[in-house]
Amino acid sequence: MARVISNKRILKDVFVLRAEGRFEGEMGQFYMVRAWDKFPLLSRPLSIHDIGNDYIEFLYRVQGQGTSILSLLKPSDEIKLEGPYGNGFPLVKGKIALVGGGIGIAPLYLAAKKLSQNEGVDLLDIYMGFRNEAILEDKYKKFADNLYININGFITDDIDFKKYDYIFTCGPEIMMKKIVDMAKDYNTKVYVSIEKRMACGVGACLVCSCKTKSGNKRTCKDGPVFFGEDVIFDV
Amino acid sequence: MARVISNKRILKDVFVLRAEGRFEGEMGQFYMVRAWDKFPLLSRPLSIHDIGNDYIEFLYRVQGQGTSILSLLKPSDEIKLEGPYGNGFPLVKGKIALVGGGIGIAPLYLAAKKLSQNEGVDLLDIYMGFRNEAILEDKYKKFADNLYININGFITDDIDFKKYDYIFTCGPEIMMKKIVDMAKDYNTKVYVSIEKRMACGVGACLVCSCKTKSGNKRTCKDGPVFFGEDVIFDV
Amino acid sequence: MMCNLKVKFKDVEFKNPIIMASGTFGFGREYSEIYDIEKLGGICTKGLTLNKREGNDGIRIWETPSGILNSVGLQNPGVREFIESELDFLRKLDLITIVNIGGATLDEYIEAVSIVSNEDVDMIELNISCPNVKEGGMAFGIKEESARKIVREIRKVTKLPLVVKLSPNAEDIVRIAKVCEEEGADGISLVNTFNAMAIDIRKKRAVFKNIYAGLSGPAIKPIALRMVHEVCKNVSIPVMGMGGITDWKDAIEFIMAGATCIQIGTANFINPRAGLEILEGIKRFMAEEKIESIEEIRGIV
Amino acid sequence: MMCNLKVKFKDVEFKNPIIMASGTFGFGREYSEIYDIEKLGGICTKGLTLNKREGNDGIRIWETPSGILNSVGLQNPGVREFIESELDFLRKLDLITIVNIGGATLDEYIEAVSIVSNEDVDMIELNISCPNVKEGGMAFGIKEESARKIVREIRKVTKLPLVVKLSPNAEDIVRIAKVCEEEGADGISLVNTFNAMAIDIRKKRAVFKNIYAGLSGPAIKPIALRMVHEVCKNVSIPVMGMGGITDWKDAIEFIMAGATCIQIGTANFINPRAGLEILEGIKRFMAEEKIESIEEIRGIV
Ligand SMILES: Cc1cc2nc3c(=O)[nH]c(=O)nc-3n(C[C@H](O)[C@H](O)[C@H](O)COP(=O)(O)OP(=O)(O)OC[C@H]3O[C@@H](n4cnc5c(N)ncnc54)[C@H](O)[C@@H]3O)c2cc1C
Ligand SMILES: Cc1cc2nc3c(=O)[nH]c(=O)nc-3n(C[C@H](O)[C@H](O)[C@H](O)COP(=O)(O)OP(=O)(O)OC[C@H]3O[C@@H](n4cnc5c(N)ncnc54)[C@H](O)[C@@H]3O)c2cc1C
Ligand SMILES: Cc1cc2nc3c(=O)[nH]c(=O)nc-3n(C[C@H](O)[C@H](O)[C@H](O)COP(=O)(O)O)c2cc1C
Ligand SMILES: Cc1cc2nc3c(=O)[nH]c(=O)nc-3n(C[C@H](O)[C@H](O)[C@H](O)COP(=O)(O)O)c2cc1C
Ligand code: FES
Ligand code: FES
Repeated sequence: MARVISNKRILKDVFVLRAEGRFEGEMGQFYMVRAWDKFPLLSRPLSIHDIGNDYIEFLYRVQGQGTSILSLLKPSDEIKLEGPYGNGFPLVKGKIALVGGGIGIAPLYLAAKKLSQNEGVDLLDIYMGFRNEAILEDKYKKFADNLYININGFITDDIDFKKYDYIFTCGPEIMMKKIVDMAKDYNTKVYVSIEKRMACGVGACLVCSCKTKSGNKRTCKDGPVFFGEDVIFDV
Repeated sequence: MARVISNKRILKDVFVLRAEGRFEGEMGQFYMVRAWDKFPLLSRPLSIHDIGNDYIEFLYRVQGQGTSILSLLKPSDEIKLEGPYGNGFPLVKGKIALVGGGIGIAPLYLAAKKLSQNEGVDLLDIYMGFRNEAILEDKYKKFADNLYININGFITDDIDFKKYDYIFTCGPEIMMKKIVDMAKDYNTKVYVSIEKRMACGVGACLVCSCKTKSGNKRTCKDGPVFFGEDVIFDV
Repeated sequence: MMCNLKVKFKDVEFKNPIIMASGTFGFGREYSEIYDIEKLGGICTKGLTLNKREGNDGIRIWETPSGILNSVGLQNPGVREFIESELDFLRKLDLITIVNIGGATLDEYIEAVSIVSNEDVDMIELNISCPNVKEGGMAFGIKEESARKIVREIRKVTKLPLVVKLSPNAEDIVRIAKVCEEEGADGISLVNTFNAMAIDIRKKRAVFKNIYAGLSGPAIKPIALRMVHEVCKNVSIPVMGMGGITDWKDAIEFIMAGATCIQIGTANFINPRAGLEILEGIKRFMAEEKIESIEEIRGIV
Repeated sequence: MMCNLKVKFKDVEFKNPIIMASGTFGFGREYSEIYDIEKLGGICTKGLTLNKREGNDGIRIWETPSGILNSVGLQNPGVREFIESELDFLRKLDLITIVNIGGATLDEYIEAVSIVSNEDVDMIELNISCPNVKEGGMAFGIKEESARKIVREIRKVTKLPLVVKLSPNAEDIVRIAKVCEEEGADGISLVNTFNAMAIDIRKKRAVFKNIYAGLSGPAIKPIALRMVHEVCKNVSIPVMGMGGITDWKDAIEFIMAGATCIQIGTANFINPRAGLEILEGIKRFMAEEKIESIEEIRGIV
């Protein structure tokens, strides 16, 4: 049980929720979140957006029942957080691009923060694609060598693949698939963060299967970060 | 949909909730109350405690799931009220006693208010029995010729039945039954307010049956106020 | 765009497919004080038996997660008193009146249906899923043979459109639906409540005097929807689908599963205007999806 | 007061009656990272088949009011790989290990059970309620005859304590339980998931590739409890009860209905420590009610 410190609306349906406490978690990992008793039944997986000594932050978009309840939370309300779960992004070196589509930018903030602190990272570029409106540009800018924003277009068109050793991406599957496909022509390794419906979140129930070239993997435990070329996308 | 004006805790588990709006309702009638979407499923019946031009008030004790949710409501929160339902107490004249046990005092406040305004009411005494601690004495006192409080005993022992033409009572069945039984020796007419689990609240589903000498009656529609001698008590 | 909400259930025309389920809407009077119930498509009456019944003793309702258990036990005034005191009111409304008939023995059913069949009612819903019915210790709606027998006998005594209401506790709901079709039923309605129970752990006894009671509400919706889908795929007569429908999305699911009409029961207790709001929601959905007639989506899944 | 939580299920001693249900707890590893799972009574493994299975395509989980629909489709590594990679871990724990076996054909079941029976496991749970099993197009657990056949054959190939897991979709769950008893099963567990469905109304198709999926969770509890009660009243072998148990009060209800052990499935997804908290709650209740041994309340209703 944690306490909400703040829950700020930054767009009509996008919020940043900060909760109090000393939490663990690496970039790309997630928590199973709930702020209700038994209804709705399942907890909601949310990536760690940011983490500090005495707080954790989630960036989320209101989607349905669960996130609507979250959006109503006020400071000092209680929230239940189980985690951190999942593997997270690898702590790599070299030239890196982070590519987020829509609310998929959520885990990339902690990734940017961590990578920018990592010795041996020579270049850290951030690409963010949005529909209608950009968010949190200033927040992300401070860790980026270059920040590219695309509104209503294809962020994939803006990427100069040959510049990068690694791309970490999170967003619509169609976007991630395109990045994986496009990167094949270069020596760029792509890591994707996959979203699947989850129940246990810990790897026990097998409802979050992601098809990969080496069979079904558990998105919650073996992922959510997968090596892009291994993933057999649904789209 | 109404707005909560205030929701004051007056004992550990007893609250007075005031909602904004112009509501209808007579003494002894009730509303089906909910402050949630579909979970829990049913609305909760609560007697009208007080009603004014631009507000309605409920006095309730936290019992389980539904009343717990009510207890968390804050000013400006939304609450759904369907009603007024039920028959209510008859507007009688003469010498009257109102007898409440525990949270059963809830409907008697509006009753006291209305009866005290009624010409031809010669005597209006109020009896309230509690466990551990009395509540709202001052509030009730202003409409009473005499206010009798009993803590941890039997309020029924305090009543001088021959003084009254009518007794209106609400509280534990065992108490109401006793009053009905004791009043038989006098010329005192007893009206009891019955509590039964309800679903529709309007008289359509027949889950709230109260056994009476003339067959099953719907507590929500034919009651909740019954002529005491007609009721076949469960206890 | 004008959406056409009319549906034809066998030869009966409903102005829209929304029907209030038996036992949750009384005989319409009470809800008519709350809103204009003539906007609905139809009403199923509270289950009627040949003679008046006082119903069950003890607690009759218990809340469960997203559901309710009820044990009303067919409290009703009997068919004659219904005809005397309630039918006129219903007949004057611009609504299809469906009379729900229950009973304890085959003879009782036959007599009750015969009496109702002389009256001006639109349809009979034969409730063969009532927990108080005894036939070799078994409800008529559990086993194929007893279902066949009762539908056959009832078909002989009524010319009114006859809908048979199935129990989700049936051994094989598809088989029973087919048997009803074979015996001349004009339609099927399902599901009635699931046999279920609750225990009062402090009192160390069952909550209900009858021990078991009937579960309804959103909790059962996924099972009810599956049963409606199975039955619709296997019979040619029209189906009224129900079980946990609380909003227009649920209603559309049942229609897409193949239901011609849908019935709303427990949802009335969540929101007395549930029927109206579901109707409005269906209209909105049809407009958004450019669906002109419900026929376009019925049974699409 | 010391409460005695030990239960004997046939000849198997559990230190307490709390067992994690098949398919919701993997092979115990993941939850063992979260809490001390040796406090529990036992674990049922994920359903195993003779050979590795990848499970179903498409969406595998869908939330419903107070329930979930799942369509995992028995994804598992196969019995041999289980014995190779998972059994050692389980065997080292102070927990009763129950191996859940599924299959598509009778031969598959027989071979899988035979292989497991050579290993040091405490119990077999025979899952005859898996939706992917074919026998004349019917799951083994729906009809009495097919249940009888499989239990009879399995009984011949294993000396391990054998619990048969029943489907709530069974035509007559009491009959099937009796048949299992007659054929030598050492116990019964129930219920598995209810056949159910959901429709994506915008996409105008079923949510699941298989169309139907299995409903579990609090929504089904009142029905599951009734079935457990019915079965307990009609067989003499012990019963493991489950279906929607989410807190200690639910657990006590199942015990009062007659269950010797209880299994916790979906509740693990609401709260990963559900098993522990249920155990603590039962202890508290027993102390409050001055119940020294669970035997005092088992089957009291
Ligand atoms: C590993 C992971 C990390 C995520 N991180 C974020 C994040 O940082 N910010 C953010 O806004 N969203 C994130 N999501 C998506 C987020 O989990 C869903 O938007 C959320 O669960 C929707 O819940 P709801 O009750 O509002 O919607 P509903 O549609 O009412 O949910 C119904 C059910 O479907 C599930 N569900 C619905 N949409 C999704 C989805 N896209 N992914 C997974 N499950 C879904 C819900 O969890 C719930 O079980 C993440 C998803 C995963 C798998
Ligand atoms: C006509 C009428 C008027 C009432 N007026 C008041 C009032 O003014 N103040 C007040 O504090 N209480 C009043 N009650 C009792 C109140 O309705 C219950 O305390 C309340 O419903 C409990 O709900 P819960 O969710 O907190 O408890 P839970 O035990 O979680 O409720 C579970 C279910 O049981 C029903 N239930 C539980 N206890 C009762 C009960 N005593 N009577 C009826 N249904 C019950 C609930 O409505 C719900 O459907 C009245 C009851 C009736 C019938
Ligand atoms: C309180 C109550 C009373 C009911 N009485 C009857 C009845 O008399 N006859 C009948 O056929 N069904 C009866 N039912 C069953 C409903 O008509 C309906 O089949 C069932 O509740 C499932 O639908 P729902 O989930 O929308 O409520 C009753 C249900 C409830 C909740
Ligand atoms: C995701 C999931 C997977 C399951 N897998 C199996 C399985 O492999 N074998 C089995 O016998 N039951 C399986 N079940 C059924 C459960 O063991 C249990 O019988 C059912 O969920 C009802 O209990 P509950 O409501 O506590 O979950 C599974 C249930 C779920 C939710
Ligand atoms: S959510 Fe249970 S295995 Fe991934
Ligand atoms: S609550 Fe429905 S008739 Fe009284």
